[in-house]
Amino acid sequence: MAVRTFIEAIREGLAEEMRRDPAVIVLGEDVGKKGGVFLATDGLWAEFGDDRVIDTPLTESMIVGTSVGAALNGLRPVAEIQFADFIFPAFNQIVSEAARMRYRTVSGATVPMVIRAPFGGGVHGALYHSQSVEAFFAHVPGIKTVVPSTPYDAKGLLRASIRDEDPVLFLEHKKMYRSVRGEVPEGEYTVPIGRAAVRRTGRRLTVVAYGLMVHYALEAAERVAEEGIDCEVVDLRTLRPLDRETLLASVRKTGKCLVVYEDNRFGGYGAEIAAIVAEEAFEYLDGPVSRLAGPDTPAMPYNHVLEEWFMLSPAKIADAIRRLAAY
Amino acid sequence: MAVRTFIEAIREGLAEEMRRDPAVIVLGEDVGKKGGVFLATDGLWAEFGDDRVIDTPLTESMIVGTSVGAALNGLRPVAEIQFADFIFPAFNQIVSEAARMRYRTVSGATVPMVIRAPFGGGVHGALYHSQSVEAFFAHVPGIKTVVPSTPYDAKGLLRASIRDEDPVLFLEHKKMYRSVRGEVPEGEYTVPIGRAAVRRTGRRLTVVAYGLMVHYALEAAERVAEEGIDCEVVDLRTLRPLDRETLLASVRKTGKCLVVYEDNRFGGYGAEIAAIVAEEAFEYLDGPVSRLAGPDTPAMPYNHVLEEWFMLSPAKIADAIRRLAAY
Amino acid sequence: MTVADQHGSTAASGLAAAYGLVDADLVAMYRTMALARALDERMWVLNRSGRAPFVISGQGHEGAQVGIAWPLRRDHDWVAPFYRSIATCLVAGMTPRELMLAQFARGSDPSSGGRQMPGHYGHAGHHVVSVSSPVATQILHAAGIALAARIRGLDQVAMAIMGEGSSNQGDVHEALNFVAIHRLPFVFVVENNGYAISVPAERELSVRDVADRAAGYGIPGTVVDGTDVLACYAAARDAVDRARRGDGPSMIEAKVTRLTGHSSDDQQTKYRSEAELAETRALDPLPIFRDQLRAAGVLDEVAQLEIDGDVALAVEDATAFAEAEPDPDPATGVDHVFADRSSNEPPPPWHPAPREGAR
Amino acid sequence: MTVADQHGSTAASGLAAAYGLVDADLVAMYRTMALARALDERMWVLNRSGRAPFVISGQGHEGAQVGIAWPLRRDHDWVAPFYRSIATCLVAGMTPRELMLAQFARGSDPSSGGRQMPGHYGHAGHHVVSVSSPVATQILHAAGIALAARIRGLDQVAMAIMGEGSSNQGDVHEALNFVAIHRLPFVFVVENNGYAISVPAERELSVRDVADRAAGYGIPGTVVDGTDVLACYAAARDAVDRARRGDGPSMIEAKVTRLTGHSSDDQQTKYRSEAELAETRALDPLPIFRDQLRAAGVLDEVAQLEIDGDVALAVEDATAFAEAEPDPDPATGVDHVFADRSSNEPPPPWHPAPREGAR
Ligand SMILES: Cc1ncc(C[n+]2csc(CCOP(=O)(O)OP(=O)(O)O)c2C)c(N)n1
Ligand SMILES: Cc1ncc(C[n+]2csc(CCOP(=O)(O)OP(=O)(O)O)c2C)c(N)n1
Ligand SMILES: [Mg+2]
Ligand SMILES: [Mg+2]
Repeated sequence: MAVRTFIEAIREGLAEEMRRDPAVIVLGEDVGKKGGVFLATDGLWAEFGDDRVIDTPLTESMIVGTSVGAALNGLRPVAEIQFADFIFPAFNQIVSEAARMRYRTVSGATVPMVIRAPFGGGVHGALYHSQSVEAFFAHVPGIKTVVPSTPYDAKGLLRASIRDEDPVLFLEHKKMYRSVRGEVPEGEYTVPIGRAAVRRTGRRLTVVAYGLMVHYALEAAERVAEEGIDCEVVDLRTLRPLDRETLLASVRKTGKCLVVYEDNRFGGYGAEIAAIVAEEAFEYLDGPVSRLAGPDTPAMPYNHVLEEWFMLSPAKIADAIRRLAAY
Repeated sequence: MAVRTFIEAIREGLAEEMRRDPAVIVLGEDVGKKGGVFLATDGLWAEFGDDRVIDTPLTESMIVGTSVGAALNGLRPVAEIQFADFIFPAFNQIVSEAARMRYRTVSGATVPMVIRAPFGGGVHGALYHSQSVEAFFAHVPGIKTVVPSTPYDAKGLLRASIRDEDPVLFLEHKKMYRSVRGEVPEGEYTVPIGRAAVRRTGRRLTVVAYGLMVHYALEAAERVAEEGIDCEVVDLRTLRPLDRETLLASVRKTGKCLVVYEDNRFGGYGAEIAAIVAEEAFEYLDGPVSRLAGPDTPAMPYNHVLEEWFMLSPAKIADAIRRLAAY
Repeated sequence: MTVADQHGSTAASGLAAAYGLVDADLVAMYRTMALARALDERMWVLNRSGRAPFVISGQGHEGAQVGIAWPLRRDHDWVAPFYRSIATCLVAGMTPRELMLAQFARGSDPSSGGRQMPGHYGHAGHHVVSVSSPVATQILHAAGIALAARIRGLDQVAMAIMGEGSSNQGDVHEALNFVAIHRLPFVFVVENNGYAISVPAERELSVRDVADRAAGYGIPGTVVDGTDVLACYAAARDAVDRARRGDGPSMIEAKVTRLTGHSSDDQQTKYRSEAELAETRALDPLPIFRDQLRAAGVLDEVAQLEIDGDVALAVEDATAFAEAEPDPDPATGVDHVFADRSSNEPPPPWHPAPREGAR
Repeated sequence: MTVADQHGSTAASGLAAAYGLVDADLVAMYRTMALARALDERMWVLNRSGRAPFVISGQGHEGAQVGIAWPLRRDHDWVAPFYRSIATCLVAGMTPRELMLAQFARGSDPSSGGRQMPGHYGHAGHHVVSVSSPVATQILHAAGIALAARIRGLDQVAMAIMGEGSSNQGDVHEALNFVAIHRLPFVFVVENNGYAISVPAERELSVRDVADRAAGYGIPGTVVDGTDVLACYAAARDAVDRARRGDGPSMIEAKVTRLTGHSSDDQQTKYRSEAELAETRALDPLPIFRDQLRAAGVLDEVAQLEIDGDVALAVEDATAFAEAEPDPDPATGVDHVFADRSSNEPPPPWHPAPREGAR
């Protein structure tokens, strides 16, 4: 199998889906000649031309709103929001329109479309190029939220998202684009939406994570393993629909659960995970469902000292694991 | 003490603050001559004139964005969003701008402003005049979220919100406007932001709620009291900053916690409450932290049968109490 | 398409001929307006008698709506209307029964299965984009539809319609900029009735004519009198033809009058004087168009009575039919969130368990 | 205010007199442009040598920025700039040290205490609205500032500035409609450099001149050549005067050139040809203005060398000063969320405990 970076896997997934299905188009700011500010769409414009790779004006509500319309009229748009931080001008089109079209037409009208957005911090992106936005969208019925953590999953889940009959928000942690590599098979494959993966098996404690935090959690798990703490690491992969079975099976086995997320702690996505575990695995718990997350301040300062203070790290996760394991 | 409806208390609170402080202005769609679609601002235009009661164009981003600017230049704007469902076009101005101005200027620039918005269902409002939006905003550092449940609190908390140095989202459950009455003292008083209220004391189980659900929870508590189930009902009043002490003291006492909210269950505000209780009151729990909330479908259909299916009710809450009490 | 194409009746008065139509077209247009009005009036009666909690209506807008929608190719072109677009939806092919099913929010309502408020029509087969409440969003849907038409090589035109108040929303700016850059087959229609609920145009709109904004996007903009049905038709025909030819988008602003309160929840006497309301009634497009057709000899007493009778029957039928239809089954509340029901979150424990096989 | 007002030096060449200025004004304008450029160039050097992870710059925009900001009353009028507004911020009163503190993201950075990316300036005392990254939002802040000025009876003018790409955002439409309805003391400035990152104007903007959109709001719009500093000045003076007189808002579009990549993360050769980049360099406003002043006898060799020397010293001083300042204390990370720190959520357990009394 070929080894690919995270972003290469995404680029290949896009290109292959565009080759397979002429209904797939890509649109967004700078996705054409420049190939995207992270080069996720590099080469697509040269291969597919102006009609299918559209450099849009700098207007996010338009990017999403026209994608809704294009999907209504037979296309499968893959919209890029340049940074997840800039998705908010499109909030109304996503939440009120894309996510509700099927429900409000009793499936008469549907919008198969994908919104890709780089999110997350640790790249000197400061307050507006670092945010985690998943909590806002995973709360909304009618849109799926996918957060891959490996090149294999990125490609397979992107394919599944493009083929899905409903809108999908596809969040890519930008710090992983070039730093994470992995094997990606040659042929066509998909990774089903809505299935978590157990990345590491263990009996003492379950760490639940997604995106970059999966890697940090695995690193932390290695560290504490040397101290005899045997962790299981669950990579959610899809935040909605959630794979409750895998999540709950793991916690019921280990009896302890640490939810790790980079976003602000209060009201973040991990709160839902913690709440589900607390309610549905109550009898199996032998320690409090714990959360380790970003501080409740706007994410995240530019200055590297403050950025480090904000960001989670394998060391911080290892500390939290030790504390919970010792409970 | 005078008895007032919920909306009368709000109207009086606005008028009195405007009399007290010439920096307070009101702006929004139809807030002038018409007095607001719910008449929350009725009479203000006649008393304070065009300059301080501004009928704006039908543009929510503008309403919030100009409020941010007006606050930067010495006013204390109270913006009305006609229905909370229409706050999404202003999402970027609220989340990226109002809530971050202080942080990104190390308190050099601040935006004391209030956004009032009627929310919630049970009024034949259908998908776009019924939504609960608190989860989106309570997650955001830098803005406070207040949800009063009584006329007394509505007036006192509105006063406190207008006087607050930071942006406040003030959510008013529209079903309560005319159906809820209560005593409101004559003189000037405020209710501090960030303090929950125990509305009913009990030892067997804690029900946590806010807004209309407080009333439904109290009604449910009465019903089950006849069956010998003695509930405590905590009214959060402020969703952020959260009064953890009152919340946790109650659950530590009763050992059981039911969180009730009208919004969609998945990723709703109650998830954070459940997560906090599960983590910080773990040793006191003798039943799973339970949540009773709206189904995970777009809120909420117009047809009365589907609306009833969606909405919580005292009966549904009483059922959930019984189940948890029996645990 | 003209009625002549459909029915072969080719008599054309001078009036019809001046617009490239036949008399039967004019009569059909009138009938559609009369039908929209009669349905609309019935909805208010239902509301006042407690059988319908909410009404929002197109009274006063019907002339512009019928004239402007008429040049669209039914089931081929697309229209993204708004909550006053009752006559537009009739032109697009929706039936009185379908509109009344929405009013009664029945399970068989094709617009939304009773999920949306009345007035929020939609019909996939007729290419009527589902109306949502947040205003102006539909302009971007229509823009995307036009984009897809271009990319897929279909010769469809997409039309978006809204009020002048809504045209101030940011989405309108973003949409017009985009369709103009790509010269998409797109028509933007503003039904300017001088109010956004209670706010008069001078407080919600910085120019007298929304059409003046077209130049800022490099596209043509036209103002038409919404009581002049055939002027509306001509303006729309030109815009639709231009779009279909590949000459790009344009804007039409029709000056209309809102004959009712904003909705059944609104008391317009609070912000509109008696004198103003009286003037308003003189701008009702229905009698104006009727008188025009009578004067041109297109419509005579007999034909008019026949139409009135037909319309009354259609309203009766639609009302009786829709009222008798069942409410939606609560077990279907969880459907239509995702294509695959297994993607739904499991319902909270208090839910009535959905019945096996229920959809 | 003119330099003459400040320093009493009243010599006025024909050039200065034609604009109602004195020579010292022109020299001060030139000095500000040169200073902005030199600071900007230094930031790139810092970036290329690994001492600053990110730079975004105003090179090519300085002529328009200085000319347009010049008529504002410092510390009284307001300006809501964007990330290229380095020269604007200097005119508004920010110092080279302050700008460099932002570049190095030091704790004492007055713009944001090191929290924001470089280029995101702000200064409450000088009435410079904090720049945020989501583009175009500032136009509404400036509109609200103008509204407050009107309500409070202050004779302030509010100016909002952004690129042409950003001017397509919905917020711009909503803001212009609002300020025009209320005839607020407001000036909208677009620095049109023909690109939004890599996207050329013809793909992001449906008209050649953004100023053509002004008419759609019923306000005046002017296009100026951004290499003609004094034309920029004159246009802005007229707009500011008009606003202050109570005659309402207006729009100025300055055609400028982006001399650098979009930012230090951008490789512009990927989408701009060598030929185009060469043309671009001929539109650098700095030598053009310098030559104009030399030709008019306002600036001689000696004065120019003196300015160059001053500027170099100022850049040295600012860089050395800012680089030596400490990073922010991590204990302050939780500050400035709310006025009252007790309103903050308690930090997660892994946080370093904030030191007692730390702010
Ligand atoms: C985004 C949004 N904000 C507010 C509303 C509430 N609202 C419904 S209709 C309306 C006025 C619309 O005025 P206009 O566009 O002129 O259309 P008209 O009703 O006059 O035909 C308002 C404010 C809404 N539906 N959507
Ligand atoms: C809402 C939003 N979307 C996207 C971006 C990313 N972005 C930053 S600058 C820029 C281009 C701006 O172009 P223009 O307004 O013409 O200004 P210029 O940089 O050319 O001076 C983009 C797309 C952003 N900052 N904000
Ligand atoms: Mg109107
Ligand atoms: Mg530009």
